[in-house]
Amino acid sequence: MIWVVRLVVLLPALAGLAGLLARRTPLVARGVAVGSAVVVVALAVALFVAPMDTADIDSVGALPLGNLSAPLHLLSDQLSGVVALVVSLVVLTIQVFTVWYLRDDPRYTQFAATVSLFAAGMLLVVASADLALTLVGWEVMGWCSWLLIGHDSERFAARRAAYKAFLVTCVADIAMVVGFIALSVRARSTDLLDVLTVHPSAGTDALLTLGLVCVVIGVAGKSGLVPFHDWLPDAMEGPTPASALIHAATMVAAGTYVIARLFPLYAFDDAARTVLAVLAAVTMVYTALLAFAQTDLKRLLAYSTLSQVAIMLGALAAAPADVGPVPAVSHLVGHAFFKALLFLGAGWLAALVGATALDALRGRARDRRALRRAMAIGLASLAGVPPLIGFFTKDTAIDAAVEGATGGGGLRAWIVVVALFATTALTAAYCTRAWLLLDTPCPTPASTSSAANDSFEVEHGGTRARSLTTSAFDDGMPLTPLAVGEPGVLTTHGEHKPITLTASLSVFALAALTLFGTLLLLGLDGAVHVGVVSATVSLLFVAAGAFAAWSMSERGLRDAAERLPTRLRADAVIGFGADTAYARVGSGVTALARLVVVLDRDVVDAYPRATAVTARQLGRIGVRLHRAVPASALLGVVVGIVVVAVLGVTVWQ
Amino acid sequence: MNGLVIDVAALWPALFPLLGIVAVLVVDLVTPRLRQAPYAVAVVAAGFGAWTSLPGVLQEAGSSRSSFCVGQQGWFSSTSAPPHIAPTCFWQADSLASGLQLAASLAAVVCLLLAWPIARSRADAASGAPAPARSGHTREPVEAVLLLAALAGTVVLAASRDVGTWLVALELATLPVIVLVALAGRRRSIVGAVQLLVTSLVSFALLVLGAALWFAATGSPFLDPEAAGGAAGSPVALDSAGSAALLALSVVFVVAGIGFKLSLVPFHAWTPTAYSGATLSVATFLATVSKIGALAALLVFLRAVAVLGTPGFVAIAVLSALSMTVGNLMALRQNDVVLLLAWSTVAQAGWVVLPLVSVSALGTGASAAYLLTYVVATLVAFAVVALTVRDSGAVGRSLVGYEGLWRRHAWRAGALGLALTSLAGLPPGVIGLVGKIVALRPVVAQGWVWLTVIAAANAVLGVAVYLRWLRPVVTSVAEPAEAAEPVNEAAGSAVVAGRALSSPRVRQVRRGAVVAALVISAAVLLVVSVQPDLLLGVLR
Amino acid sequence: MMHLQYPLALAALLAGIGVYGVLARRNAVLVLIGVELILNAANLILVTVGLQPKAPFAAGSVLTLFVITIAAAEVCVALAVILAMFRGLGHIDLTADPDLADDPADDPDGDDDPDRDDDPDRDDDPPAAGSHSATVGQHGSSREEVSP
Amino acid sequence: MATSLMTLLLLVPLLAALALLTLPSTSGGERVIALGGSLVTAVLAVVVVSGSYQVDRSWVRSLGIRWHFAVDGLSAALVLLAALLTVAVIVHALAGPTPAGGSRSTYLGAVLLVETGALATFLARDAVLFFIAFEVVLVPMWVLIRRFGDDHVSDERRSDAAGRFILFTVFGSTLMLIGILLLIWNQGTSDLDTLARLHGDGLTRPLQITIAAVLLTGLAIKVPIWPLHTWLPSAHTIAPTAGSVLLAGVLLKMGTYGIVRLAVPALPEGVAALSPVLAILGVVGIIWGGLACLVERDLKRLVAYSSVAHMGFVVLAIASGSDAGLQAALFGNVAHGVVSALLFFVVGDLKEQWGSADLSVARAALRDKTPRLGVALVFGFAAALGLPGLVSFWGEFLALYAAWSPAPGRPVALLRTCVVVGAMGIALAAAYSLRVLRIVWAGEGSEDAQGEVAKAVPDSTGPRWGVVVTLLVAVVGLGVVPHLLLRISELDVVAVLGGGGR
Repeated sequence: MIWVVRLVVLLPALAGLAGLLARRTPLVARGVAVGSAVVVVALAVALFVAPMDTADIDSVGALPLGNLSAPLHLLSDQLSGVVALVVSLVVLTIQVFTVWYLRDDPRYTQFAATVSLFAAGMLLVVASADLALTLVGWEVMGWCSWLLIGHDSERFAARRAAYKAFLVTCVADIAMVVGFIALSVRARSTDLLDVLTVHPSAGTDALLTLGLVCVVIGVAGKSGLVPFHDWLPDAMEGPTPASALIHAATMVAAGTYVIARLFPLYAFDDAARTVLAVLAAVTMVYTALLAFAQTDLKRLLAYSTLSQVAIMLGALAAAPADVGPVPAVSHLVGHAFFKALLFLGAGWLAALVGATALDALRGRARDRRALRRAMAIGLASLAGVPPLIGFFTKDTAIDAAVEGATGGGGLRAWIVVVALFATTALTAAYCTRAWLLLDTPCPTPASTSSAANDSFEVEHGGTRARSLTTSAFDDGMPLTPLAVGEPGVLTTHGEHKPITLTASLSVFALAALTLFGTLLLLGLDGAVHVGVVSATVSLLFVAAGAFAAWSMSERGLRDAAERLPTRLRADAVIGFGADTAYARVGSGVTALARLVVVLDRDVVDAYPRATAVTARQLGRIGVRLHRAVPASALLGVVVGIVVVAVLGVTVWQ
Repeated sequence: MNGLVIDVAALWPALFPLLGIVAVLVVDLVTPRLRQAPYAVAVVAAGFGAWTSLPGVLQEAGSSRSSFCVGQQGWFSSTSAPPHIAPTCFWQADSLASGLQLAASLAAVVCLLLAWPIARSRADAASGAPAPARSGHTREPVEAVLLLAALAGTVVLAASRDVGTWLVALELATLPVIVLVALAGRRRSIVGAVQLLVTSLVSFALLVLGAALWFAATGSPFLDPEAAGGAAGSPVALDSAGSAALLALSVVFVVAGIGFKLSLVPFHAWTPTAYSGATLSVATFLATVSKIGALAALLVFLRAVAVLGTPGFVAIAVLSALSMTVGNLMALRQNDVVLLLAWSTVAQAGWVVLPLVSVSALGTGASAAYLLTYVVATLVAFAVVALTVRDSGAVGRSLVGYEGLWRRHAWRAGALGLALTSLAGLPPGVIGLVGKIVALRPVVAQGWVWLTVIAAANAVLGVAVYLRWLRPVVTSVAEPAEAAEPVNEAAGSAVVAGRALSSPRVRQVRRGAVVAALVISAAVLLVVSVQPDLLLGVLR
Repeated sequence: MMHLQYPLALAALLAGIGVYGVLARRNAVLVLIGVELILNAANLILVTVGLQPKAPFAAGSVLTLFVITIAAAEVCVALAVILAMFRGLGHIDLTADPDLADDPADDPDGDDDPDRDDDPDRDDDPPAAGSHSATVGQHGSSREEVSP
Repeated sequence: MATSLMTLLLLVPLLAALALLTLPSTSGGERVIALGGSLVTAVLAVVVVSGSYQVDRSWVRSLGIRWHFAVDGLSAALVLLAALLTVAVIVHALAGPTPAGGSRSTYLGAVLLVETGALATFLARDAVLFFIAFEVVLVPMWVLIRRFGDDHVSDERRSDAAGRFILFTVFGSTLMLIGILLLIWNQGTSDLDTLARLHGDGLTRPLQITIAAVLLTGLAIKVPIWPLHTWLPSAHTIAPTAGSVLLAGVLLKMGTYGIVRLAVPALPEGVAALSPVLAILGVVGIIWGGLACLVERDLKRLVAYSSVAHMGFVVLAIASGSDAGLQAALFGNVAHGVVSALLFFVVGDLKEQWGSADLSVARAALRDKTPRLGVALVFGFAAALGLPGLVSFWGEFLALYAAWSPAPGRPVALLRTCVVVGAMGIALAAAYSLRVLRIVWAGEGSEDAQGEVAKAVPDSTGPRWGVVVTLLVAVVGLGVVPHLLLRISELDVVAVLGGGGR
């Protein structure tokens, strides 16, 4: 069994390597990618069914580091079993879907290999019982996300989005690294158990708080909490399976898992949890609002991911110590299924239509029955409609938060609870809006004109951001460029290709999981715990939100978001200038870098150069002074003797 | 009977050059038309001198080969001399002195080989016309005699232990060289000789003043620790402090007086002029044997005062720092290799006296060791220059003449590279590096931090200097001309002139002796680079 | 002891004058005289100190003789070189910036060129003989204005 | 036999180099001699390392310098690195055109001489011998830069770069010599083991600080530590591929190795007192190098500046003074050696094809057209940004860890601040690495490239690709199993800090 845990991590990594080596033969690459994913699912099932409850599985052996113990152990328990299974399932469906989606892409093999590696990174985070290993998996995911988002490297927007994604998360990872170091220094060990068992001493433990807050910041980067949230919508420049992978079960959600693992420490540290609560609350509401205004289906889903991940983190921030991290992980699982479903569905739709802009997709789902149903299940689950998995997991999270709030969690928990309910309503609203748009076939002439108007505005906004970017880009420094993903960008993949059976099956599998996935969670203690009151209230909010969206859209005849003020909406589409703010930071750093280069050349290096010049000048002067005049030589002799005599007599002793 | 005990065996290193002088004169008298004969005799004499100094080198530390010993009980009783005179010798060659003698003799051999003339018949054939009857008769024997005389002076200097011998030997080592410089007969050499002359005269006068002060301070004509230790009983000084000051004054006068011979700044001005004016072999002699003589003289004096402990010699430190810096800075601007070597002599002189800031056995030994490394490397460099000049004429004296030497004459370039890296103190010239270590050791031990920092900076400057020469050596000839380093204005004309002077035809001049000189010196350099102990062991 | 001060003061004076002469005179011969003065100062010290009964071997007097001898040898060489200077450069002014430019045909390394072994006379033709005598004449009139 | 093996290890490359240097340029034997020499050396290095041989004879008796070479945990990895990188360099050089400026045999000879010096430095157990060995590499490296340097730039710049390299380093090593002499004078021995065993006994604190300051300043130039780094970018830019690889992969290591070997064990208090300065300078180097890379236009210069940043981590680790810190420093040292070697091989190949390494020229993307070089570049820069799972991660992570919990008596608050700032350096590394990849690999602006530059360059093939793959394997392998390296140095690090000697 121990080998199962190791293999779960090792196999995808090897598959990634093999995929790279098999670059020239796509068939082999496909086989390796899908095959390994299947095997990993099988292994994960084994772990799920029979978790070992151990955290002492050797991976590559302990690092010999003197007084720091770094055993690099892996673990296996119920929690890791569930998450590993979910991850592997999602990865499998994505691999299968990708075979179809990127069938004409010359870089398919690299893509599939990267997905495998990505999965390995996530599974390493899941199975890791060591902070160092967690960091490894964490960063590997970041790197793979760069590769995946930038897959279409011919396009400027893709290159930029990848750059932005990696940089933003990397900046947050500064805190992550510092946090992990702070935690392991406390325990003199990077081992998770050691770190957890060094309980805070009486009173406050500054080092612990610092470490935990730093980890929160690191998580905020990858999970896209405000203010790091803006990379994720841009990351939609990657192919849709990549988006599904990043959003559904891996990178974005990994933060939840990491904090869940460290939950025993967080439970004792109010300060760190308050930070988390505030960040999560702000993010879930704010991004849900932004999601409502989006004009692009993928960006809408991206913002919804931000919102949903914030729900998980909110649950972690608010849940009482005895409830633990399970509700958050539970929502992680639910979200993984329905979000993967939604992304693959969106990808399917986009492949058929050749666009992801909502305008272009309008009503396109209506005449494709299977796809329509899949999208309906996904959106409903996202909105939290029972009995889909989204309802259960979200309400488990809400219930945990409410319990925390009523159980002495104080302001921190109440903030989360309020935000959760608001988000519930907003989620329902944007889901309804999206569904209405996808499902309402014939826009009225009036709405067309308004849509045109609207899209003009958006274009306008986009152009504005663009021009800002190009000016920053002109100087050859690709740090600052930014362009908001243009609405209605045409994907370069799979135009009007008939979907293959396997690909559609993968979508259906996800739909099935969305429908019945709750059953999986029953095995995890406390994973499904729906409070009657909270469920009722949240259902009311769902209904209200859905109704509001429906009424705003004039019964689906027009886009609900058009009712927003045009200006506001244009700004919302471009994320209220978050990108510009990032760019400002970037250009600030670039300016600093230029300063450094100037200093390097004109200050630091000035001394050696000045020395050289001085030496040369002195030599020149000396050559000029030195003439073969005997008298001057005599003068030198006499002066020298006088000086030497004076020095000799006075300074002798 | 107690009396002046003379051990002739100890004197052979000095006697052989003197005998050589006589032999040269006799040979010249007998066969005036054999141009090479005087040199052959001189080489043999110097060689024997070297050979006979070997036993002195190999003796164990502490002992010395002495001659002209006096002071045995009873000898002075008949005279008015005070009875308390300690037994002493006028000639004491310990291993350090013998090492310097050996080095001087060997260096003289190399110099003689470099000066090796062309056979008369060949010369006539080459010139295509009979040489003027007047010329050629006198120069070779004169040169040989003068070189041997200077060598004899140097050898005696190293072993001398009293003021009289010391002064005479110093003059014997100096005056012939002045004549040798002038002997080249060109305007440049006369200028050099004049400058050398006046500098040496004034310096010598002041040095005599210093010697007189020594006598005044100690009341003893012997340059030995006992005399220095007895300075408190000086006839003129009123108190011990005044006596110490007088002694110090005498020491610095002597240091300054010998500074000219060592080319220390500010007594250095003659160096470039004389080097460039003299023939290459004489310049080599100036750079090597003369320096050994100067240092030997200095060490005789300093070892006498070493008994006073290890006082801080600020004066020497200043001279050393100045010499290094000025020498290197000036060498950095030279495009004429002889001038470059001249200024490098100045810089290296700074390194030579650097360890003397600590007047201890450590310091004197280090100084001598550094000098020897310098001498060996310089000999090789001069030999390469001589060979190159014979091959390619005047252009061999400028840096551009060495472009692509690596490709043309790999071995010669290798020897030059080894010499230059030794001078710069970089491997593969390990001996130069070891020399640097040796020279810095006493300074560090004395805690002269500012001086070590200046030395470090000068190590860098020195590397820059010698790399300027090494660079054309390793540069490929095929490189475009404009890529060559831009010539500075000061020396540009000289280079242009040098280029114009280089005759297109490669002159087939016999150069066996020069090659032999190069081989000998390079072999020594190589061997001591591999096992520096061979050189340092000389100075146990 | 007191009586030693006077000769030593005289020696200091002599040395000072000698140094002044060395620095102030432009004529090589006069510089030579300055040097002799310094040497004599040294001699004076030696003789004075040598009067002390402690000095062994009558060292003061002996060393003085040595120095005198050396000075004589020096003067010989010095005069020879000064003569060569006069023949070669046409003057014996030590403050003049010497003209180092040799005849272009002149090989800087004369020792290897069989053509021109040693012929100092053939070098740079000095100024006309008349000018020679003129300078000598001026020189002789004890003003150290030296031509050209 | 055991002792002669050690001498042989140094003699083989030396003799091969001499043979190459004296070989007439027309003969074709240089291939065999160079390859054979380097391979034999590599085998000997492996044997010597695995058998922990040593040789101890007197050499310069009058100075007390012993011919004392031995291998231990601190040096084993570096010895192997030097020997194996030389093989790689020679294989790489033989598989392609020789840089203009001279014959191939001279080129290879200089490479082998550098190897000799590096091996001797890593093996030397006598302080003075260490210094001498330290200097051996200078002239051959100077020849490599001066004579075989980039022939697209003016002779003036080549001369400047080569001169800078050698003059800076000579200044540093002379200072180091002064420090060594001070140490020897006060401790009475030049034997490094004895010095380590004395562990600063008998030296007063001010004296220790003085000696340590002199030694560290001297070594800092070689490392190079900010602000003494300005020789590095120009040297790297101009040097041919072999020069750059050896410079980054081997020569820079001599500086940090010197600190660990010479200063840390012999002058514990002095180094401890100076550790705040070291830490600050290291961190400034990290940030400085990272920022400079953000706007640098020359790819080779960029990699050079990134070296400054990476060595900053090593210095920070040394400043921590803990055993984990020394482990991190040694690991980071080797890691940087492997990664920068890989990068310089790739970048050197690119420069050879492109004619320049200017990033502001829009060129064809490597990604699809030149996949091998592309992949190597991606891995190289991924490692440069400290991606976990690749070799440099462990060095940097452990350095930060060690600096967060330094040895007792060091300024914790300062070092922790340094850790935070240093961690920002990781983000900077990510920024510049991705910047390069975005431009070169993904082809930023390649759609505008026209004419000659728009053509894809030929991909790496044959032995050159083999060299790159080997390094790739090392980068990944050591990243996954860092124990391989950490175990080697484990015991000795404790010994160095505890003054145990061995």
